[in-house]
Amino acid sequence: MSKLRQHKLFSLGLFLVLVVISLCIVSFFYLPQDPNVMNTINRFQSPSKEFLLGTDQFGRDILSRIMISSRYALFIGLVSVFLGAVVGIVIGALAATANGWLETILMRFIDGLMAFPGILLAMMLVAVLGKGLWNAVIAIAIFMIPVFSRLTYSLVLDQKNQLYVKAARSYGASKSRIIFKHILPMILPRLITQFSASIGSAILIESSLSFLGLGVQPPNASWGLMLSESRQYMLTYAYLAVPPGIILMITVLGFNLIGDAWNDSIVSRRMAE
Amino acid sequence: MLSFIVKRLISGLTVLFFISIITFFVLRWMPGDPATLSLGTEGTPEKIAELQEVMGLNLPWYQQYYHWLQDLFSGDWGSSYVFGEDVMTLIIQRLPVTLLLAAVSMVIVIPFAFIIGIMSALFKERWVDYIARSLMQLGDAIPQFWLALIFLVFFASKLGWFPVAGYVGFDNGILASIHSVLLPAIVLAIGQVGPLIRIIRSSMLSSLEQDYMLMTQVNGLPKTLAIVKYALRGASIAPLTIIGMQLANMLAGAILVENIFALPGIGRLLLMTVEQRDLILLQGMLIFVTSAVVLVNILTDICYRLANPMIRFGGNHE
Amino acid sequence: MKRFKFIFSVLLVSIILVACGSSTDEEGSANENSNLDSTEQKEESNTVNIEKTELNMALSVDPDGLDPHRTTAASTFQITSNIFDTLVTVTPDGEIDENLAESWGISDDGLSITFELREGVVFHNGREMTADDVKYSFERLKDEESPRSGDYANIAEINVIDHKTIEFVTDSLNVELLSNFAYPWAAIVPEEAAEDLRNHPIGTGPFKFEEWVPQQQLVLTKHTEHYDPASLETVNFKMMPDVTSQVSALQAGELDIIAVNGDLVGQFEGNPDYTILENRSNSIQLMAINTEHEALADQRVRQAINLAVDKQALIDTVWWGYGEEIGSHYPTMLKEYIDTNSVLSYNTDQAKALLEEAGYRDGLELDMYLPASYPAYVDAGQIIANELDAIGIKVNIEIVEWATWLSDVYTDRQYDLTVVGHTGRLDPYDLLARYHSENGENYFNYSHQRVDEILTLVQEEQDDAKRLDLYQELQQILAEDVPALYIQSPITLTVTASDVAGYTSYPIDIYQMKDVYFTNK
Amino acid sequence: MMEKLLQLEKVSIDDGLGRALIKNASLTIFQGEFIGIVGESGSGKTLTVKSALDLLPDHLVITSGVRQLLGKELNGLSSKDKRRLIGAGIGFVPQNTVVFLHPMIKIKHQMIDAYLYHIDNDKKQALKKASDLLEKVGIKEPKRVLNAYPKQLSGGMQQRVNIAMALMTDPKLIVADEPTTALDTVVQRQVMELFNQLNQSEGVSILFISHDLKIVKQFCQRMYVMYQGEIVESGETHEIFTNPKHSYTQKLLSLIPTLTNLSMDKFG
Repeated sequence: MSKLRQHKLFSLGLFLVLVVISLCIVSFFYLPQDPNVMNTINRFQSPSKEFLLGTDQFGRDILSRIMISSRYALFIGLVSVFLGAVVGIVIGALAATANGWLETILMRFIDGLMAFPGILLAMMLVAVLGKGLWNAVIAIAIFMIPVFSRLTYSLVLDQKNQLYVKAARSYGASKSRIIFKHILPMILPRLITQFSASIGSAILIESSLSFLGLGVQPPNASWGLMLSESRQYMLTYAYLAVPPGIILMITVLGFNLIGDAWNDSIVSRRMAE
Repeated sequence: MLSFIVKRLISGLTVLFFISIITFFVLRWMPGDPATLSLGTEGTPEKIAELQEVMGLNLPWYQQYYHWLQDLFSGDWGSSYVFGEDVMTLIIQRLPVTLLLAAVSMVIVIPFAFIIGIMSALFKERWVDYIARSLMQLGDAIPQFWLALIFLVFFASKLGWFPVAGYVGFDNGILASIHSVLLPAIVLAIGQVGPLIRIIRSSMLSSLEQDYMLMTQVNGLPKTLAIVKYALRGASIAPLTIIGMQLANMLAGAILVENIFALPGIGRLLLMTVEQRDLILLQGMLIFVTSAVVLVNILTDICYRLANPMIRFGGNHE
Repeated sequence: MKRFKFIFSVLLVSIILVACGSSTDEEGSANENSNLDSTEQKEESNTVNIEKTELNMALSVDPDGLDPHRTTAASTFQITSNIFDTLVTVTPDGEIDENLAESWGISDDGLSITFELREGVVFHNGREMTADDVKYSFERLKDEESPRSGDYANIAEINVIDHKTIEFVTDSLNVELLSNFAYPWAAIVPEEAAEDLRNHPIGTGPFKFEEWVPQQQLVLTKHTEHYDPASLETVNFKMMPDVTSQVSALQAGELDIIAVNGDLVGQFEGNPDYTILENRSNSIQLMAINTEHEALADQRVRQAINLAVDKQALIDTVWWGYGEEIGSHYPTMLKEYIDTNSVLSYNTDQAKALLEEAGYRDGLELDMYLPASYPAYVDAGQIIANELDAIGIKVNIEIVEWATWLSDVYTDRQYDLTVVGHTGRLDPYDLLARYHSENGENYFNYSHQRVDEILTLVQEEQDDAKRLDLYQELQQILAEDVPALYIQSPITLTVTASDVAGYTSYPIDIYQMKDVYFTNK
Repeated sequence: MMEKLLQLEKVSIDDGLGRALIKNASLTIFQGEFIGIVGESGSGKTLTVKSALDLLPDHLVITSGVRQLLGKELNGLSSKDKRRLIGAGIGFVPQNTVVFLHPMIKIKHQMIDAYLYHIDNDKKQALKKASDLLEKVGIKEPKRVLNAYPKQLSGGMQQRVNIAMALMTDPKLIVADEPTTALDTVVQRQVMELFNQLNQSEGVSILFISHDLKIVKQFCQRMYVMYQGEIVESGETHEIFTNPKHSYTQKLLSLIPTLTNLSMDKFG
């Protein structure tokens, strides 16, 4: 029963993510319209055969823009979480195994980063680094560091007290051997889960940044930017806000579901053991 | 306990030290130094140099940092370019709005999350659980700013159930005040409820799986007693640990939500500060906001200890 | 900290530059009372509602303090023009009218001007205003902390003749001298309250300052002892940055007056509950071109850019048609205006030909900077970029914060193209002076010998007709030489509840709430 | 014929994926008996007992067999009745001393809950009984212990509390799942003496699960030997010790000295 449900959720998540990924892949080969070409005569069109999701305030095809945007979303999501995870895991593992002042300094620094309300840290970093794709990636990656280092830190500490590690230590295994051979394989599933779930939140942050004008820059398309542009037409053409909002939600939901289903299966596997 | 509090305070201070370093450098690295920025179109190299000297910008960074810290501790947080008001005054002026928003949002979130989380754990893999988890997933996935826009147009503008924008002060009655922040508070709540349900559900589940629950079964205690007294007690502590995080999240959410609903709170002030490069105010607000988060973390840690005999008396043997 | 306030007010000098066009921004509603969509009949037939005396109006930004001598922000003057009076005032038609001064005389040499002050004027603190206050106020306006000191440096002496008579002596001839006394920053303030005018302004104006909670609201109440008392008892300015909120709040009855964009007019059209006011404005919007750029120094390239843009379509898209196409740096509402739209009209073939002739057959790459706080400029920039792409000019867009725009684009002139707006003044010279090659605000890096000549001549020329000729010649040169792509002179849109009457706009950026009242409808 | 307190007949348990964990286990305890179950870790001792007390984790399935408790067929009872039956009639002393006591509830509340519910809803009475029982299991300051949280007590103390708690409802049968694991030898001895005394003087039956053959030999009248989910041998203790029939039992007995030292494993 539980297995089946996990499986279903996982499949749903996978399906949603695949929808977005295929939108992205297709966009490299085929787009219904040029996403950046303005045609002011066609603006604010309702969905039609020519424009499946209608057109925006400049007469650009919304579907094409959504497809193009998926590239940014996936790219920023994957790359920033990957960078953040690598740095975060290293810091977390270092802090958990190092003793004394290094542990304190690292973890207090992470606590310090964590005290910045998410989007604010990214906003500040973008202000420092300047706008642009890579800067957004770096800003979001830095935002992701604390999550991974805290998780790694607590998992490693947890494992350190497990019997098998104590045993390994009593046999005289080296520190790095314990981490890489014993602890890392044990905590990797949890980290992968976190990775998947973080992609969702990274994409959300990217869209928030773009919504505030700090992420992807016009005339390029991004879901957050499309929402921000739709904002001034909320009363007249509220429809503009629907497609980007929904695709954004689908993407985040997809990654979160995969992460959750994974997590559940890890938990239940552990229970079965 | 006392030594724990002292230790925790020291670690909190270390965190604040790092925050001050991060803040200081991030703001120094911002393009356009404050002097050039302040002079705008009137800036000549001479005027800029003169102003840099006045502002102490030509000193080495550690001296600048030292002076800045000194001012911070003496309570001189500077004053805002934009408002010409003392930074502290501005923060204190804005605080009630955000606090009320956060409080109303918490009042919505906490009971809701507890009820849903517990039900979801008790009826694991049943329809209650499915609904709860779907809600949780949706809450996590819906972009808050999008929800805010849609709620604004639908509930405030089209249906007229809530005021469209602006905050009603306490002098107009507490109910009117709450009503004016209710819709944004709901939006914030929807963003907050996911993590809370998740942690309540999982800590409830883990509590239900603990051996002490077997004990209640062996002792033949009725199920409700076992759940309310034993399982719930075991599950009630874990949610405390994420309160600091929730606060930070809520402040982040407030940046977007307060702007969309035109609430004159901390979040709105923050965005304006970033947009207008009101560096002195931004500095002050960053320190304030992050200190608040750190302080709340310390307090929850202490409460966590007090509330949790498992830790309170732990450590004397293994 | 005082230093900082000063610094910031200096920063705001530049804000006058880009004043309107933002979707959420009411600066630049410096309008003539030429309501295209008139409401006159209504005002005739309705009587003043004496019961309803509290008005709510939306503002999208907070004022930059309320000290009129220490800022250049339009958002401040929109409010302070109700709190402070000036010696003379400007009518909606742009004529100078009496205010604190009941009469004035200019000496034969044109160098000095004497004002006779109104009797019985009192400040909000109850003290009577005298000529000494006027002297103090102008000295304060001229001192080094004042961002306007340069504009008044010409005043050499201020002589109090008796307590109701005052004389200003200037160094050199200024043909538009009187208008300098009508601007809202030439406000008369009491010395005893000067310390904290920023947060607690005290003037002689029709409204007293009551309360200001930044980003929330600013409240004014009626000054009953004013010589021309207001009808309203209370005016609440509500700070709402979001247009959607403003529109919804107006519809919910929470507001009485808002400014809107063209796309939202439809929400109110044909609805008897609202009145739509369309006003031409004393401002223009343009795409500035950095004439020091290698390619852009070539007049043919600039002309090609001009020819490639369909201005009317641009206005229709970005401003929903609410704007008047212009060909030069001049608002349509001013009397010196000449129509230069036909000098270079939309023609992509010609544009391509010119570009080829200039040696850019294989195209050209330019950087365009757009100010983030002004969505309309961002939109316009994107459309222009799209059109330039069609003639082979690739434009890289970067959207920058206002502060960055000021320092990099405006001050350091590190840009190729940028879209921005300029507000007008009462004196055309102020509007055009930036085209002088030596002018500090010449961010086009524009240099044209005849333009420099005209700008020198026009200051001395006392003959109105000759001056007019010079101004028109200048407009013609700019239209042909294209130091900027001139887009439009905007029409501002204001929507009021239909029981609001007496709301008019002025050629300088002020709101006169004392003439506003509610009708019994 | 003495009363059958607990009887399992051919009980088989499956892990939900088709793997058999317990195969055809049969077990009987009569009133007044002190019975041992021995076997190595993972042999299914605890699982067998848990199935008798209806304590199996949700994912495990009882595929066949009959379980009788205090003369009642478990399968025929509602879950509420099962709880009542077990709660009032049987005391359980667990193996892992730390988690079975709720770490966040004071000892006194944990001790008296079952009494209040099954016997008499009189708090004073219940507290007195709790205090008496604590004294009986050798705790010198019952007041202090009652007001303590589990973490404030040593492992030995906690185990005594567990025993006292098991006695709160005056059960006829106490099931003790390796109750002396992780206790030092002195405390171990005291605890075992206590069980013995309960059995001898009050006639409480005891089902004692252990891998410590020495203890089993010393205290139990009858014993069962489990190996890989099956009961491979049962009978009088001295008989099995003198004449083990199954090869596993023989091997087990030959390992007695080493086995007692290995008390670190946490799986039952």
